[in-house]
Amino acid sequence: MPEAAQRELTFLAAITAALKEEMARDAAVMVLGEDVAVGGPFGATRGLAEEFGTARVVNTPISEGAVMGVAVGAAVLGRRPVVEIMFIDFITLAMDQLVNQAAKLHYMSGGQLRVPLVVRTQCGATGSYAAQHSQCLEAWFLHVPGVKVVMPATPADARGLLKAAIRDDNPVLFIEQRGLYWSKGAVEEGEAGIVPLGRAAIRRGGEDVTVVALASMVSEALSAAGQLAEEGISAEVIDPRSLHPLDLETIAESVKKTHRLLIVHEAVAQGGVGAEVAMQAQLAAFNYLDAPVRRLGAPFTPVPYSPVLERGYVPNAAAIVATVQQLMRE
Amino acid sequence: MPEAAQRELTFLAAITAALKEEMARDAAVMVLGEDVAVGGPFGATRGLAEEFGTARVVNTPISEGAVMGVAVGAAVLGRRPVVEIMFIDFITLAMDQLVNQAAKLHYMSGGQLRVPLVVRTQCGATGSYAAQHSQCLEAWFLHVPGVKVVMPATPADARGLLKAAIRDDNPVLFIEQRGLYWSKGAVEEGEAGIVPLGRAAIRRGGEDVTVVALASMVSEALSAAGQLAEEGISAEVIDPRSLHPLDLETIAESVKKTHRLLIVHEAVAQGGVGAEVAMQAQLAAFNYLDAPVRRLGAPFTPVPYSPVLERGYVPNAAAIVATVQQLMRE
Amino acid sequence: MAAKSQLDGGTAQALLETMWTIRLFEERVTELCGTNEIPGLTHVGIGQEAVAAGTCSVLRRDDYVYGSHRCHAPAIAKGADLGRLMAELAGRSGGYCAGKGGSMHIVAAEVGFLSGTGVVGGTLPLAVGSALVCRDHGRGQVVMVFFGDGAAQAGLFHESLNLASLWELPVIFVCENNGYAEFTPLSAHTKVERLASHATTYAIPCRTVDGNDVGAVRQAAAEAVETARGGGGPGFLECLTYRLRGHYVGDPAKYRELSEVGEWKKKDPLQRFLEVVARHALLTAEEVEAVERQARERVEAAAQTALASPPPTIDQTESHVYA
Amino acid sequence: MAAKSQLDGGTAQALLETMWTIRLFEERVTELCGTNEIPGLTHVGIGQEAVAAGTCSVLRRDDYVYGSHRCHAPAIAKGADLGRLMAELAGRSGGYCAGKGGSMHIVAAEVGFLSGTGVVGGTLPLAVGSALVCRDHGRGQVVMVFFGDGAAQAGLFHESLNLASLWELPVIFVCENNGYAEFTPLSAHTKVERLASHATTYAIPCRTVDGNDVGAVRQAAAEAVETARGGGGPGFLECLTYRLRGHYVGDPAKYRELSEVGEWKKKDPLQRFLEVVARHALLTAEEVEAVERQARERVEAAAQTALASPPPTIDQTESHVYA
Ligand SMILES: Cc1ncc(C[n+]2csc(CCOP(=O)(O)OP(=O)(O)O)c2C)c(N)n1
Ligand SMILES: Cc1ncc(C[n+]2csc(CCOP(=O)(O)OP(=O)(O)O)c2C)c(N)n1
Ligand SMILES: [Mg+2]
Ligand SMILES: [Mg+2]
Repeated sequence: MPEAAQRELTFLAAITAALKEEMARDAAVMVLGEDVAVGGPFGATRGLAEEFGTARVVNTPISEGAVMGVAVGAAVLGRRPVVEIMFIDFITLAMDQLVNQAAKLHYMSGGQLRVPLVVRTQCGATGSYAAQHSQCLEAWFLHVPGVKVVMPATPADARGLLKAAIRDDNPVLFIEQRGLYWSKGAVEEGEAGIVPLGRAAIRRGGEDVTVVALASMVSEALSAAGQLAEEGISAEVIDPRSLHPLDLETIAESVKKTHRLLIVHEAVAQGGVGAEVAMQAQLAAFNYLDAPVRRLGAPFTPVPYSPVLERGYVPNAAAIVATVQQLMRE
Repeated sequence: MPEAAQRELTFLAAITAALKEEMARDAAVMVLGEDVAVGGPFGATRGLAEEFGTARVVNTPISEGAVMGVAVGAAVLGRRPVVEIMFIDFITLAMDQLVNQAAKLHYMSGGQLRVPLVVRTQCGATGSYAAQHSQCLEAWFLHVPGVKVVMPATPADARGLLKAAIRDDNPVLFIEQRGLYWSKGAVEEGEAGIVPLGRAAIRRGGEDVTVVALASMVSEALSAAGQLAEEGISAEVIDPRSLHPLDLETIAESVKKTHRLLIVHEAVAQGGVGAEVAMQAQLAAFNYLDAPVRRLGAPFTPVPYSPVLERGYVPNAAAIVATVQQLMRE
Repeated sequence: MAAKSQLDGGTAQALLETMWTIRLFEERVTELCGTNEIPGLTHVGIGQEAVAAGTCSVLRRDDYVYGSHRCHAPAIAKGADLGRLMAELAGRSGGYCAGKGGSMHIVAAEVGFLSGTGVVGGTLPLAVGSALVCRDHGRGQVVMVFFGDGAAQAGLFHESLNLASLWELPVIFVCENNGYAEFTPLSAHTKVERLASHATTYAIPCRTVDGNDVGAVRQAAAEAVETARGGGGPGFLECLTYRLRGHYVGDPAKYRELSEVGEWKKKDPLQRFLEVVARHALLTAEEVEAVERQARERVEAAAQTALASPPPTIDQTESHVYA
Repeated sequence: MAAKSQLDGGTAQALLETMWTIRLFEERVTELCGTNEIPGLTHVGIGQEAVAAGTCSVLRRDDYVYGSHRCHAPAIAKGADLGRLMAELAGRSGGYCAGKGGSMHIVAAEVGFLSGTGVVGGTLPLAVGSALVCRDHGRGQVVMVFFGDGAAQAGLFHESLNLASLWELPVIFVCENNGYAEFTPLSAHTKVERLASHATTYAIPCRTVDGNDVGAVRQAAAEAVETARGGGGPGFLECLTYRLRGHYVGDPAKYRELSEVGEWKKKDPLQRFLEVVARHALLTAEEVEAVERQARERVEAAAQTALASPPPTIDQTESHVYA
């Protein structure tokens, strides 16, 4: 097999590439959202309208609820819509159509209808966008049967998972962390770069503690792992990539080896994905655990505006180091 | 102190009583929702319009989103609105106003505004109401800083917690499980019956295992505990009553005594409250645990319509017994 | 009533068949609710049959229909199999949705009935989305979506009208204005008396018609469908009608004056159409009787099919969550 | 332009003061964004000052105002303290919201500015709810809510109009129709050209006015406010205007023709009002100059106050989550 070609891309460019490739491959794929035909606020959809026309790259009014429903109504007739919700904070306006219609139609129809739908959205507290443009809400959707949830941490996964999501026959919530948009990484080209949903990536091997980190927390965890290594603590860093389906096996295997688990995400800790991963992991590996499962997330507050507060709000490598140190003492 | 008077009331009548009493006590309290002035579909607000007039008991159109916002706009000017969302499934249409506005205004305004708001809604899979009239979604709101979440299991708590919720200066989501509406119980009258948010109730003392059960699962847990007692397994049953704030202390104390924990709720297990309680409890009592924390919830599917499937879908005493037996073997 | 010339005998027979079928089906449903063979929250539209019958009579098989929570009538009018429909209501494995959907979630994909909804207004945007696909198919297909007067105060309604208008989609909004949302009259929900005026705001051609006059409904629908098929964009039909029964099966409906119900009973769409048929001699008395009898037989057969179908088995609970 | 008779010297001076203050404040904000003293997503409304200045000039101190994401102007026009406002934008502890809110979440409760919003359309229902309380207070208070043309396609907008109409509440909807939602023109969002026509559907008295003519805006607002104060129910004002800058500070706004921007520059509301003031000799040249100078001084003082205010301390993060 010839070696797959690689390019250095930003996360954003990887998203654009995935959209372009899938639109070229499958005429059923279409994009809908506010200003998507002019590239959107971050340029993720730049160039698509020029290439595929505005019948397939559809600007929408500010009507998140109905637009989500439009995508569902198109999906049941065979389209593969990729809807953009500009900030995940605004998905609050589309919850009915996503949760009550998209997620349930396959089931409620006894399998007659399918909803191959991707909801692309971005999240995260960065740049002082304040309380209504900064939330991380992925945890809600783990609780919604019928929806899959994906959260890539690298440009390669952004492309690979988005392509997989578009080809999936179910509603997939594809969450991009805004802080990662301009990060760069090698991206494999072609079909080889597709990343199937439900497979975690071990970002760094380790022996003493398992750190499961989501999206932008992966790089924080890696830098924490570097610091911890200097203290002689060997941390294994796992990026689950997809939250539902979740690759529990990889996490549990790691915990059985390290006997300690920390989950890190930017979302507020309470009610977050950390609790769910902890629940599943302690069930799978209880007898191997030498310490309670710990989690690290934002404090239980809305996202503050002031840069000083925002910086303190988002978990970082230092906090991970401190939590792991505590965990090692337990 | 004279003994508090008691009445035997249904859960529904207890709700009505709490609303009446608080409306009589405080002219700022008002009720809004679809058909509330004619009692609503289950009669929870019956008689209120006659007693307090339609300026305080306000029928609304089918506009859940705006009505939630109306309540917020009234609350910031000193009203204490109790909004009824007929089925929690429809709260999906009001998530923006609840999560982005109600929950955050106190914080975003640096404390200038307060939102003393109660959202009453009902939930649960019973009577084959099907996938869009049966969900249990309480877990979402544990993840929303600024909101409190209450889920009573008895008529006494329905009244006592609702009165406390109405007097609280924050948005409180008050979730009633439809299956409990016609259950009866003794209800204390007057101020003594108020139940402060954040205090769990131990419904049955036990030594071998702690069962934390929510809402309608409390009676299932009690009947399971009865059966388990015959096998010589002594189960302590805890009803947290309020999910945020959560009375972790009572739960942790119990686990330290019993060394085993099961959490039961009707909501689908994944991403549910069980995970959060498990997370907090294992952190607080890791060294006391003799077995992994277990949870029991509905399977990860939309709620099926057919009575046969619905019956199988909702966790019950038998499933609790089986899970505890398994837990005791671990 | 539309002039006789609009209706030939064949059309009259088809309309009568549909109306009788819906009426008898829903009466049978009501009985089966009474005996608990049909569980759940069931909304029948007895008294409103002319709306679904009239509108759907101008649709092609490859057109699509969405309903509201009160969706048996449009499903039947679009050609759904009565046995599978009844079996679904009874929560049986032979139901369209294998017993997982129920009364508010009927899907009969084989005949283009794409779904009802438990959320008021919930199918409006779906219809717009499906119409977008129909437009692109270029085969003249249209989408029709039914909703009540209560849905017209929901944000999704307005967003959906705007999108349909903006994108000029082949979707026909059919408002079954029965004057009530649950237990309160339209006047408690909005000051807008003619809901069709919302369509006017969006420059969507609209008509308010006597929804108990099946001929008038059919004619108005025919115009809207013709426009939509020809690429002329959406249409809006407000059908003034009345539900002769409660909001859901079991609702005693005490919130309405008996005199009001009495007035509307006189306007029963089925009786009115029978009179028209007789007056204009569109069908013979024997033909009319045969239509009713056959409808009754088909409904009864459907009930038998439904009750003979086994309930789903527990192992079915977890199938169809993901495709 | 409203007839001279409508405006006396005092009123002209007050309007000019407000407009200059808003303009200079937002220019200073733009500078401070450039030097990163103001972080985040900041929307200025340079070119739209006549809307907030004209409408709010007829409000009482005990009236209430809600803004959109572009909310500095109405906050200033309602009397917010410039220093606390600027400090909030700079994320300082002395800001109205102690640095927790930011540009889109201004609250100045002391003067009745109840909040902006980051969610387009998000404050519309809040305004309706506050108006319900005002109605019951019976003191003739009114609520005014500002929103853009883009918000008029949001479901919350329609639900809010219906509620205000149904309950006859003292709320005035002020649509700042600047022709764009982010990067796309109104025509890409709706076929409804006159957004005021939505109000007509709900029988809400409405006016479309030249939003760059502060006198016209003031006069139309005065009428709506008078009606609302007197118990006559809601009003709707569509103000046709234009933002001379990008959507947010930093947006190069390449999606608009330079010629279009040039045309609107000629209609700059501040310049136009200065001409009116001069033409009708409402103020002397010295008075006019003094207004500008004082506004400049106040804005500069506000900037200094803001920059002198310390940032919040980390221990503040967890306060004000619950009351
Ligand atoms: C979003 C939402 N809110 C409330 C309900 C509860 N509900 C069911 S039917 C109904 C009234 C609907 O009235 P209308 O749209 O006129 O339809 P009709 O029942 O008259 O056919 C209501 C409020 C619901 N199903 N969905
Ligand atoms: C619900 C929602 N959707 C999308 C956005 C992103 N957004 C911010 S401002 C804006 C355009 C708003 O246009 P308009 O209402 O005309 O106000 P203007 O910016 O012109 O003042 C959009 C789409 C948002 N903030 N909220
Ligand atoms: Mg109705
Ligand atoms: Mg605009």
